[in-house]
Amino acid sequence: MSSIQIRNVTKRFGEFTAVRDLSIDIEEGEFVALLGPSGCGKTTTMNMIAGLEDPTEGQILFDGQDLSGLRIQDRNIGFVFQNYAIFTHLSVYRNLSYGLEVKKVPKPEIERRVQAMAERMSISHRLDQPASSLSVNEMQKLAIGRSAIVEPRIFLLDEPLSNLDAGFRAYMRAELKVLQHEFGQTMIYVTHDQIEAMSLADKIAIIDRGRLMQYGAPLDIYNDPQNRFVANFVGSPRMNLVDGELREERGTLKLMLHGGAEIPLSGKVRVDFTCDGSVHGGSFGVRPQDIYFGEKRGGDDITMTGKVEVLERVGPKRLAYLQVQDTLFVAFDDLDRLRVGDEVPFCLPSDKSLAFDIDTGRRLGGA
Amino acid sequence: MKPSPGALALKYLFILLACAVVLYPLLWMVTMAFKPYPEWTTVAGLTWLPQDPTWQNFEFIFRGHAEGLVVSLDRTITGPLIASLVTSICGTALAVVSGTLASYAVVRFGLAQSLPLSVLQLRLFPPLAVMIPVMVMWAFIGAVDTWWGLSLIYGIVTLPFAFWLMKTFFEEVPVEIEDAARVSGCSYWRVFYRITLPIVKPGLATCALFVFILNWSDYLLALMLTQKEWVTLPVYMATLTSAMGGQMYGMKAALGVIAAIPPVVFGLMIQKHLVRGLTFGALKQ
Amino acid sequence: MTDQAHTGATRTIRPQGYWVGVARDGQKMGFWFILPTFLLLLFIVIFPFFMQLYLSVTWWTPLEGIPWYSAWEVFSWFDNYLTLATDPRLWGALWRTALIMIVAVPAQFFLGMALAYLFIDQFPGRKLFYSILLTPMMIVPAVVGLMFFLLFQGTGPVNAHLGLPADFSWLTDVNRAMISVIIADIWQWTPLMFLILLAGMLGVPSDQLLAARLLGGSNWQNFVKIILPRMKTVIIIALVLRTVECFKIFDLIYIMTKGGPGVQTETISVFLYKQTFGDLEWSYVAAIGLTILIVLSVIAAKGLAYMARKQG
Amino acid sequence: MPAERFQYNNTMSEGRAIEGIKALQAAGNAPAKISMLLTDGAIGQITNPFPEGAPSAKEVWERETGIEIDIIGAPAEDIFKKVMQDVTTGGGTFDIYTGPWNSTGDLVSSGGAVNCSDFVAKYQPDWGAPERGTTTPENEKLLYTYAGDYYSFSLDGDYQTWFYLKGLYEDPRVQEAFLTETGAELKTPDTWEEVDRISKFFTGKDFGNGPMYGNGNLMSPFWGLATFYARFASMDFPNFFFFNEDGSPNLNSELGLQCAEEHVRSFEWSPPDALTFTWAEAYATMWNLQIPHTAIYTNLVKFGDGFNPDGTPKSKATGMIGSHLPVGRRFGDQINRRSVLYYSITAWISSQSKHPEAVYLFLQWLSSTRTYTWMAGNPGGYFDPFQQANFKEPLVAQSYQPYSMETIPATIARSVPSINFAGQTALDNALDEELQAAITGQKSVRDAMDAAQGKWEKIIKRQARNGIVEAIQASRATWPTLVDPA
Repeated sequence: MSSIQIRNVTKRFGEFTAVRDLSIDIEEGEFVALLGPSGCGKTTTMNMIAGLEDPTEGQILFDGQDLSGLRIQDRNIGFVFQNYAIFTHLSVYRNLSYGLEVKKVPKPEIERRVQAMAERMSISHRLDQPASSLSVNEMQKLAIGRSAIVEPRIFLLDEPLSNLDAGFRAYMRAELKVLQHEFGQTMIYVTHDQIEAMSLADKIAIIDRGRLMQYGAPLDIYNDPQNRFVANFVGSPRMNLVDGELREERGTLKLMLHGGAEIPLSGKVRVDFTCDGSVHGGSFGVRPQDIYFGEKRGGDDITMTGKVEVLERVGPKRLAYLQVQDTLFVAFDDLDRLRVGDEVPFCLPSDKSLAFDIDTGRRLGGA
Repeated sequence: MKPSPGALALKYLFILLACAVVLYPLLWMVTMAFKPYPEWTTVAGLTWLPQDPTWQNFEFIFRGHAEGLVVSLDRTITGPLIASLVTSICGTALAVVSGTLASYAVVRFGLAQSLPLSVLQLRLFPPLAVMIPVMVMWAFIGAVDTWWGLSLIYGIVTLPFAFWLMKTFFEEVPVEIEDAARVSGCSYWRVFYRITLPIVKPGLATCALFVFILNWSDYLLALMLTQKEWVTLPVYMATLTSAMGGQMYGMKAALGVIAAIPPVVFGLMIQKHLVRGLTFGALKQ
Repeated sequence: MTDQAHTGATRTIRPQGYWVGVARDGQKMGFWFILPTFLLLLFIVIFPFFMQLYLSVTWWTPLEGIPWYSAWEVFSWFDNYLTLATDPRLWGALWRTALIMIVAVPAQFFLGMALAYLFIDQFPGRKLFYSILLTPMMIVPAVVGLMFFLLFQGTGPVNAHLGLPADFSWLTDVNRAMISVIIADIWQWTPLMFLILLAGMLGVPSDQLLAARLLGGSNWQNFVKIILPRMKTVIIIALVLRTVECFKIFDLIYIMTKGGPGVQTETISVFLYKQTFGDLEWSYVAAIGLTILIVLSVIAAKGLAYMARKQG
Repeated sequence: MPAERFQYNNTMSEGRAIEGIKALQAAGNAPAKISMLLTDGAIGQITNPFPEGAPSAKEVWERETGIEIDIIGAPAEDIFKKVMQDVTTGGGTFDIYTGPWNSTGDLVSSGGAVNCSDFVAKYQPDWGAPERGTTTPENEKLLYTYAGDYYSFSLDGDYQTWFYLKGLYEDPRVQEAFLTETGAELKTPDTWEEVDRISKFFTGKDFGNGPMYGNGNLMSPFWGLATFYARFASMDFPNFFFFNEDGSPNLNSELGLQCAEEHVRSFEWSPPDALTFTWAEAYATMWNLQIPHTAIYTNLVKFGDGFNPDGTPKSKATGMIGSHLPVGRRFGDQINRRSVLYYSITAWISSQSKHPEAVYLFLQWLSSTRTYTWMAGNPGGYFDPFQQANFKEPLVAQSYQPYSMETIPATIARSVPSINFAGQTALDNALDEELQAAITGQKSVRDAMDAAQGKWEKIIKRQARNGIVEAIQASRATWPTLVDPA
């Protein structure tokens, strides 16, 4: 079990820069997700942690120690591949025992640990069978068990759930969380699925085009995204993000949206937008569940009127798509009383709305 | 995880050593082809590059005589060169055409499931174990020392390669494409001719080059089934001796260079597919 | 997802005979397609078999002065087969053929394996080195024979480079002639092993290798436990292929030494050639040829049955 | 025709041949082309113009008859394989085969050669003509007939003849060293014992041309048999036959073993590559002054002694070579000097030829004493002189050096035939393999000769029904009885 410090790491492949100046600190025993769209550099980051790739610049420290001189096989890192990389020519037992065998662990010890691990992963009944005969779900368990059995200092998982069918994925998600607690190991987990990340990780590192966008606890990231990318990427359904130009008219600051609509700004969000005088273009963000219909609940909340375009059922609730001029807002119809075509007023809560600089994507004001 | 510089250096050392071993005989032959008589042996000292480079050896084998040489040749390289080309090409055509057709029928129509192995067995036996009957047969049909007689045996002995190579290529053609064509009313022949063949065209070319190399490389069959008109290059090369000089190393080397070029060039062209051909497609790529 | 991701195969393997029984016109075309190959096979199998069977029980040679089909006049029962069983020259030739196989094939295998191992990953110059290393197998064997004939002359470059005197003979020395021939064979055919084994090695999924390394296996352990077992089929193919071809070896030896000195490098093919055209013992050669055909067929059948059982 | 001496008219063998061809042509019985399989080193003698300014033999023939001669070359060691290939496959590629004289028996019994007795009777070649043809009537029989009929056309005289480096032998330094070491005077050897003594002496010595090897005789497979047979024939007085009257071989008899021992031991003094030598490499050793003496084909001199047209010496040995009578063994006050006829290029008419008579006439023309003498002088190939007319011809003497003009006919008179009957190839190969095994040390001499004896007995047994015993007896009758005073 180790802590990991990623210090200003850059990785270039020829002309292409996969990771830029990335710094992340991972505490001992933490479960960290590397989250980002495909091609963002998260897998490269993980490969660098594992030692499969060397950083072009910067360092990766394990408990303050640089392992770059160490061969991969001496690093003691658990790694679960996306397609599990099960040794299909060996039996399940030999798959589990491989990491111990090569370290010359005594036979009885191996036997004991393999049995225990198989028990834990509930694949004991298949121990003697060829690994190639396993189902995908069992392979997943085997892959995790095979890495866990050698008690690695950290545990890396590359999109471990992406090949599973939906039902098993949900089960496995819960299982992973339990396992992480049981092993108590530092785990790093690469995914492009924010829900997985949000539900599993202690901390999430959001990466876009090789850059770290935000690093923090899931809720912090959800509530307090530090830039427009994160705000947009995290949360389901997505946050409403409308872009426009800031204009002061008769003492009222308005965000003039493309297509004619406008949002009069007031309260906290107005303060946010004005804290940097150089900003002219802004992006206004509000999560669908924060939008409400009916009476204004707070003095600074902003009232708008829109036409219900579409109603979409998502679980027990309905999502309403509200058309304001050319701009579309998405909100939860929590009272279940809207009808398509209705012209309805709705409110944007000022203190829960977020302001971003449209040019840099930076969050304005905020906490 | 770059390998350590030491390991890398060792790796290059090994590879360079292997390349040197590979190139050593080749280089000696190639330079020998350009050496005049006094440099043919190392008696006068070992020289890699010809001290006095000359085209004499090539001139001699192409013209039958050369400036400054008493000996002359009754037959120049021209005949054997043409013989090698004609018989290799015709043998290749025979093997590729029959192999292609048969492998298609096996792959698509499931006919003659034992054929693949029977064909393979053909390659198992030493040709010399069946040479006497073959010679008698060839004599009976008047095929000894004819272009078609040699082409026929070439076609037969390289048939296994053509058959298996084409089999692997056909197996890779998605059957859905052919199905689609079938559904739109094409006959089997049309599907084969218009759809499948164009798809496997690169494979066909590979196969043809590969079989050509094999035919071109033959020595034994030509040694036994030709006499004068259709003697091929390797046979001709081995017979180059003279009354006074004994072995004509320089000329032989020149011939060797000429005989070696086509297969090496073609071989490098189809490098990627060589492994399939040599393992009769048993190794999927 | 069964083994697919692990063999790296991305294409779907079509069932043999996909269109079986689809339509009669299809079957008919298939018949015509197979016919040429079938005829060629029959042509080269039927007559030779019976002719050899016939000749092998006579004493007929071309010196007889009667045509071969009248060979019954010198019917000899199984005399040729008896001779064959006790002919020291034949058994010597077989033994030497086996010796070449025993030495050359493993040497080619280990060298090829070592080279293939060096070529698993990318490095600058890989393509060039790869092409150079493949060259020997593409060269006409007769030309290879010539090259090594030139190299191993007393006054050739090998002696000059090794600092040996010009009278240190290779091709005419009892022991060194065989060594020279084997060296030539290794030179020519190691590339083939290299080619096949490398293809097999690259077929081992790289993530499994990585996984093995991450689990702490050393390069050697991973090679033995992960790479080698996965390459089993490829290795068998490579070894069988070379062994079969080695059994037939002729061109190289005939051009380098003509089987000499004495019979020191006389392999079964060279022996048969000399018997056929030198001693003109055709009926004897027929008996040997037929025996070889039968023995090889039995071995092949057994081998294939074994493989089939292994796979099934 | 180049010189008066080679001119012929209708009363001569060549003229009769040309007349015969004309008659055949008139009757529409002649081909447009005759194809000839020929040892590749001999081609030049037929195709190269000689002497200066004159046409080649081929040109003369083609001009006179209009029949083209198509020559296909093959290496001397392998040519008979090609012949048998053509015979057995019925290829019919060639009208004329050439090959070793020894193979006549094999070819005849395989039915590959045309019996020319009728043609000989009809066209009267001058092969045995007194003063011009073969040295003796027996010699004519030996060279041109088989089992009483004419099949072969001799185009060569491969009687192993002794040559030595006269310049070296006469060098006082060498003489003195020899005297000191052996206590005897250095002179050309008369017996094999002396040959071996001289060989032993020269091995490893350096007289200014690098270290020498004492034994220049051919020891290699195929070619080395000639050396063995020559030594073998002289083991007893006057001859030691390869076979007894009843056809049983003499190989592992006491004398046979002794001969084999001596033969194998002489390899100690041979150049190390000797086992790969053909005659050409063996010649080179003498031309480079590496060996003191050798019994070998006579064109050693033709290609290595004398001067090139541009005035340069043909080899280092130019002017240093001499020749002497064959060696033998001393029996009382007599010496049975023996040499052997081995290889000797011989032509046969292929039984598949469609125009045997026309082909016969070409061969008669080519092998008759005038044309042949003319060709023998031509330096372009290795057809060697053997007819009496040859030795009287200045152009031949110029090629083969005057000193050979005496010793070659004398050698012919003392030569035994090597093996020439059906089964010859198998017999020679069997002995050859065993000898090579002994030379290379894989077998003891006794084991080797026992094995060879066994193989020979078996072959004889199998060939008995083809009349091999009769052929052996006939061959014994042709051995010379001439012996010399010591």
